[in-house]
Amino acid sequence: MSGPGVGWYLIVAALLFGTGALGVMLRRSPLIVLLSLEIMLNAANLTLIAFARQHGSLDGQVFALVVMGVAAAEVAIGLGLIVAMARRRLPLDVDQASALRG
Amino acid sequence: MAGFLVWVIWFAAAAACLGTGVAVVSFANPFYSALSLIGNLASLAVLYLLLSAEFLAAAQVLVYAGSVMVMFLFVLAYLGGRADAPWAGGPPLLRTAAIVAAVALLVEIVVVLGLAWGDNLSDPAEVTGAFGSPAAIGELLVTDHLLAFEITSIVLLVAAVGGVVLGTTREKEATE
Amino acid sequence: MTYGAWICLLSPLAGALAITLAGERISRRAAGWISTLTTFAAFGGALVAFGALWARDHGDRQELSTAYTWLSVGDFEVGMEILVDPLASVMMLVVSGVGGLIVWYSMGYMAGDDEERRFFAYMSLFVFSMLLLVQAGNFLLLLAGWGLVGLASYLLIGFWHHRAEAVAAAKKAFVMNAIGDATFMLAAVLLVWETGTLEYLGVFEEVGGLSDTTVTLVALGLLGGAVAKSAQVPLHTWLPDAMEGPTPVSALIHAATMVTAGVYLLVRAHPIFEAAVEVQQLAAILGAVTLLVAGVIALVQWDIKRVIAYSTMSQIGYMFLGAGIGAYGFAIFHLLTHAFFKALLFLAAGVVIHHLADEQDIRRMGGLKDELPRTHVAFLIGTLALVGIPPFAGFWSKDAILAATVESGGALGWTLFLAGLAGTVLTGAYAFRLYFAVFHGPRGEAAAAHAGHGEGPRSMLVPVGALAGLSVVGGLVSIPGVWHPFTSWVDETGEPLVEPVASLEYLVSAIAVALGLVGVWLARRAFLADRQLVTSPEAWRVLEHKLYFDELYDALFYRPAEAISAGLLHNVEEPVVERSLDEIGSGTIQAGGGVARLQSGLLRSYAVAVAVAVVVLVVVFVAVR
Amino acid sequence: MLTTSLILLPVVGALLVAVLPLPRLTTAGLAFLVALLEVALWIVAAGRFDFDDPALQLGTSREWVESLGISYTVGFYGFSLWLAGATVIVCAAAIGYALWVGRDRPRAYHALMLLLTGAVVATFAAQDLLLFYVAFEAMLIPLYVLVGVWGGARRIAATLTFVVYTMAGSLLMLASVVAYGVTQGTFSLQEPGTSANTWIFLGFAIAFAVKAPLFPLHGWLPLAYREAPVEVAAVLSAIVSKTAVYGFLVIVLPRFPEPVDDFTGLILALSAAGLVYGSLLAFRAPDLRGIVAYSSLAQMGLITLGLFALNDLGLSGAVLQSVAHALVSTTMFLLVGMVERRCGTGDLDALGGMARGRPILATVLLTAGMIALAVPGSVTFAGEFLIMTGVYAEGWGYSVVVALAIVLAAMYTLRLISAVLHVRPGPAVRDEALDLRPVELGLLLPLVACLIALSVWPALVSESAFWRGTPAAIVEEEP
Repeated sequence: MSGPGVGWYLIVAALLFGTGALGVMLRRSPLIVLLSLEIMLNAANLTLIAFARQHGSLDGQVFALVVMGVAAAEVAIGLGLIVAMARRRLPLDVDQASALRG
Repeated sequence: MAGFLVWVIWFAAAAACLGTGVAVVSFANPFYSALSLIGNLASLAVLYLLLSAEFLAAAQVLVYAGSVMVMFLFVLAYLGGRADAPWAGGPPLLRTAAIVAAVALLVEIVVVLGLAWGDNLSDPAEVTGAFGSPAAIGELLVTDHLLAFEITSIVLLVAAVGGVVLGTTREKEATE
Repeated sequence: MTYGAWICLLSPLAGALAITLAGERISRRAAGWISTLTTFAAFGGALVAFGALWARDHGDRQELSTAYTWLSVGDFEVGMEILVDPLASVMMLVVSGVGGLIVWYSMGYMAGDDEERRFFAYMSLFVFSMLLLVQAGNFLLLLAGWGLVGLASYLLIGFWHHRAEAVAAAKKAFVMNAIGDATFMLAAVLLVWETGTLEYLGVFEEVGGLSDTTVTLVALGLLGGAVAKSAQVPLHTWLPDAMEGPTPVSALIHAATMVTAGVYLLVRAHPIFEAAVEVQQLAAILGAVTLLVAGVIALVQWDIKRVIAYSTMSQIGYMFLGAGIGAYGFAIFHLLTHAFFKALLFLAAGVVIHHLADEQDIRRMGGLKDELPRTHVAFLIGTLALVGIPPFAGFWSKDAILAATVESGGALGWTLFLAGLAGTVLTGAYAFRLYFAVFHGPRGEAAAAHAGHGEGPRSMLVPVGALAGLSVVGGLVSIPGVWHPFTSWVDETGEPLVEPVASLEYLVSAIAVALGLVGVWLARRAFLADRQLVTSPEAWRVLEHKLYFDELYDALFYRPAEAISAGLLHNVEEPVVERSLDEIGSGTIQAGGGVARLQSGLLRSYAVAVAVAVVVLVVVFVAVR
Repeated sequence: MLTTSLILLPVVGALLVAVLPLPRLTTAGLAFLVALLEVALWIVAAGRFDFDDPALQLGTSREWVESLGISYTVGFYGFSLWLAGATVIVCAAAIGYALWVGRDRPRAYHALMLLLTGAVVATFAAQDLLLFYVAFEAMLIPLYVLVGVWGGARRIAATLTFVVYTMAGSLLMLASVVAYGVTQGTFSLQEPGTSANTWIFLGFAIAFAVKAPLFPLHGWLPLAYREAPVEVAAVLSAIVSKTAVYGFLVIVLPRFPEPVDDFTGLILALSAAGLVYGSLLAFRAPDLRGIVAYSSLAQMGLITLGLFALNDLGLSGAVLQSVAHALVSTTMFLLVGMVERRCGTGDLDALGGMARGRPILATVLLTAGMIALAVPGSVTFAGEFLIMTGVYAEGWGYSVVVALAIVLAAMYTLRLISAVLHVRPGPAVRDEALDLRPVELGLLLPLVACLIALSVWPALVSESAFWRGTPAAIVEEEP
């Protein structure tokens, strides 16, 4: 394999993951939190694929595919929740959604 | 030469990937964030290609950048121009703790990678052209990973139904 | 033979059940008849058993009949069994015979009471319990009867449950008896471990092999039960109060039968007491003390029934004396005659009380001799028998006991004898004080108010007459030097330790009768001079307070117990146990509050927490690897 | 199979009661019918039971979690059959009383009562530690709700304290169950094996001591017994406390011989203290429920004395006394409820004089009271005598304490009887307050009849409770 070794990809994935995690931890808009989560998932995917390449086994890629599916599901639910919140005229702010009450 | 070209492509893709990632997190307007994420996904797809995961790269672009992000944009459009909640607030130490935790995670990852670097990561396996092809992945999906595949499909179905339920206006609420 | 005994035992129970279950479906009169007839049926059964026993050879007069195993664990078994032997047969006859007469009398006495049916159910229950007590073939069943008579006594003393004094007296009687039951139970526990059985015959066989300590403890436990049940010092204070019950109850339970159960126990368990001589002597001493204490207190009582109650205590003191020195036959003989004349006295007093519409204060009586001539005669017979004037019943039995004390000899024997003689003087004095106050002199207030009411229904007078007859001739079954079928019959169960010769008995009798007459003369003189027997005001006050026993127990036991209870409630239960709970509760809630602050609902802080946890876990995994 | 049916019948009944949309009265009636069927089923079981056979009978065993050695094993020994019998009778009476009183929300109420019945029966039948634990806990859930929802004014406090105490005990027990099962390799109580681990022993012992309750772990008792609906208080004191007895019998005593040996002195001392303490407090309690509650504390102390006498006499006495106390306590609690319904209060000062014109109430209360104070000749007397005799082996002092407690029992029980029945009517007793109605009598009469029958023949229980060789019977000394 020419070009950068798998380690470089992993470093990119780590940085990406950290960025996403910061977004999840710091942002208050649920939408951006969701987007940051996507970044974290993709960072994980990148790791999976990198290791798949390293070991020459496709299992990692299949895993990444499954993660994609789950991510899609999560987005569907997350967006549904956000829409429901907006409908009830609740503030779109995760800090204010702090009580388990309807 | 080819190696150099790969390095260039890799570098460009990685930089785009990280830049758009930071952009996603830092834009005040979710709309811009969402657009940045599309860029992020696209650049990731390039990295996948470099890792000989052609099918996944295609899926990334089609499924993620195509459908999922379109859904995002629809929702954003539906919600209209809401001002985003600000960055900070909440418990005073939260911000510091978050940054410290993220940095610590990064450091740990690097340390762990470093511990394993020399042994395993230097010498990737030889692969054929069929590696990462739809056919190969498809075969694995319906043989070894059939259960994961089926469960994923059920999860997706449930999520779809859940999304519909969440999105539907109940009559009682509608009259309120 | 035993079927007669079983009939004797069960027919009063059947009567009690029938009255209870029938409730208001039967008339009050019917309830009375059921009770009376079942008691007489028991007497019939007792007669059958007695006859069958009589017909047997000497030495073979003992039969155990087991219906089923009442309680058993492993090898330890207690049967539902009755023992028919001479002693038991005598007791059966006394209980069912005298009991029958008294229940019959009650039909007249209680007529018109609100809850007559309940009364008769209780009476039948009592007769059953008493028969169980005397027929039981082992100590546990004896204890069962022992407790059930206590229960019946409680129910009957408190029969007029709207009167606070009656209820208090009933409770007192029950609790004091419960103390006796408890010591009795402890004795039984010891017997189980030491002899492996509770059956009389089995226990008596083993007694010889037991250590002195064990035997003494067992005997003490049994004596505790006997003292409580028979109202002997120091557990005697319940008996005078028990006079709150209806008069037939006093006659049946607190004179003729239940209170003499202690004597029965002393005789029944005589092998144990003989093995623990000190305890047997203690019983005799307690009897002597009681007969003196009760005698002096009786001198100052104003309540007609209380005087008789104290005389009961005193007479049982004589029985304890007799049983304590080993004159078992005489003790039981006195029990028999006492049952006759004391029941007679109570029932005659009942006629007086009934006539005067529940007036019991002798200061308001007087001059009833002409108003109630037949009762007067009956009461006089009873009083003479009580004092021990020949030829009435009490004379034969009491003097026999006194002679036996002399025969037993030693310092103890002579002391007991002197106490008995002193008791004779006292008996003559208080008995005739009562007799004169009620029947002689000018008419009292109450007597005047109720003049011309008649003596009462026949159902009351016939039993009184029958008992009067028995009080006259009842003592003739044992005449020293002539014949003694009764005592020799009882001696088959309990071989006496002392047997005075006839000449000694004659001598003692002469002294006792003379002293009794001295007492009568004292009473007569005081009555004619219109003054009391006790003239010193200080002595009067002490006696009026019954030698301060109640006050003493109140200060020694009741109030400390109450104080301890209250102390535990206010100092342990409330502040420690219940509060500790509050502390635990509020502590939990506070701790929960602390944890809840972490659980703020802030999604982002959760995310941070997850991140931190991941950091920590990775460190841990790396370090562990 | 029969045992399983005994467990499942009330559970299925509970589901039916909860689900079927029946009218109030029919719902309660259905629950009562199920409870009666349960009694009938128990009678069938007792009929099939061979009282001369020391082995586990009517048993069923199924693998549950094979890899962990957990099984569904149920069945009865002599003593557990009697305890189960007391359970079904008491529960039937309690459900009948609830039907008569007409508790609110009958579907939920009766479903919970039936569930409780099933759980208690399951506890008495369980022959696997984990199954025992599950049943033991399942019993608590309905109790929490019953006390917390249908209780008196301070029901929340009562429930809270009850939860705190019992949960603490339960968690200790869970830890012990797991530790014992893992070290032994099986959770089955049918497998032989003992443990010498003091900590595991203590976990069990404390859990049972809380449940019984034993002095000084009885902090939940006064409030729970006062605030619970009377029939729930009856079930609580009558049979829930007896699950602790069962736990001692099948787990603590046979499985931990050495720790039991070490702790016998302490437990006996605490039991004796509790016996006197409960009796003294009952003597001072200002209300009916207080007296009955503290007397239950005293009785549990007495039963534990019997258990830790560690001989045939004491153990059989404890079982006999458990059965007798279950019946007596239920009768007393139901009577208290009936009096409270008539007078609106259980304060002794406000009561009195109820005997006049109410002969049935007076007779039943007197009978039950006399059996409660162990009048000689009654079944409770037989039980106390056996315990007293058994515990003598551990020290004569204990026998003396039991004797003292008999006197105290007479004092507090007579106080209760007199306060209700005697002297003049109290301020809360109105003339209209009726005698016992036929239905109430119908509920009490079977209980009293059982008591009297057992008084006539206590050997029925005492001689069939144990045999040598039964896992629970520890026979050391014989008189």
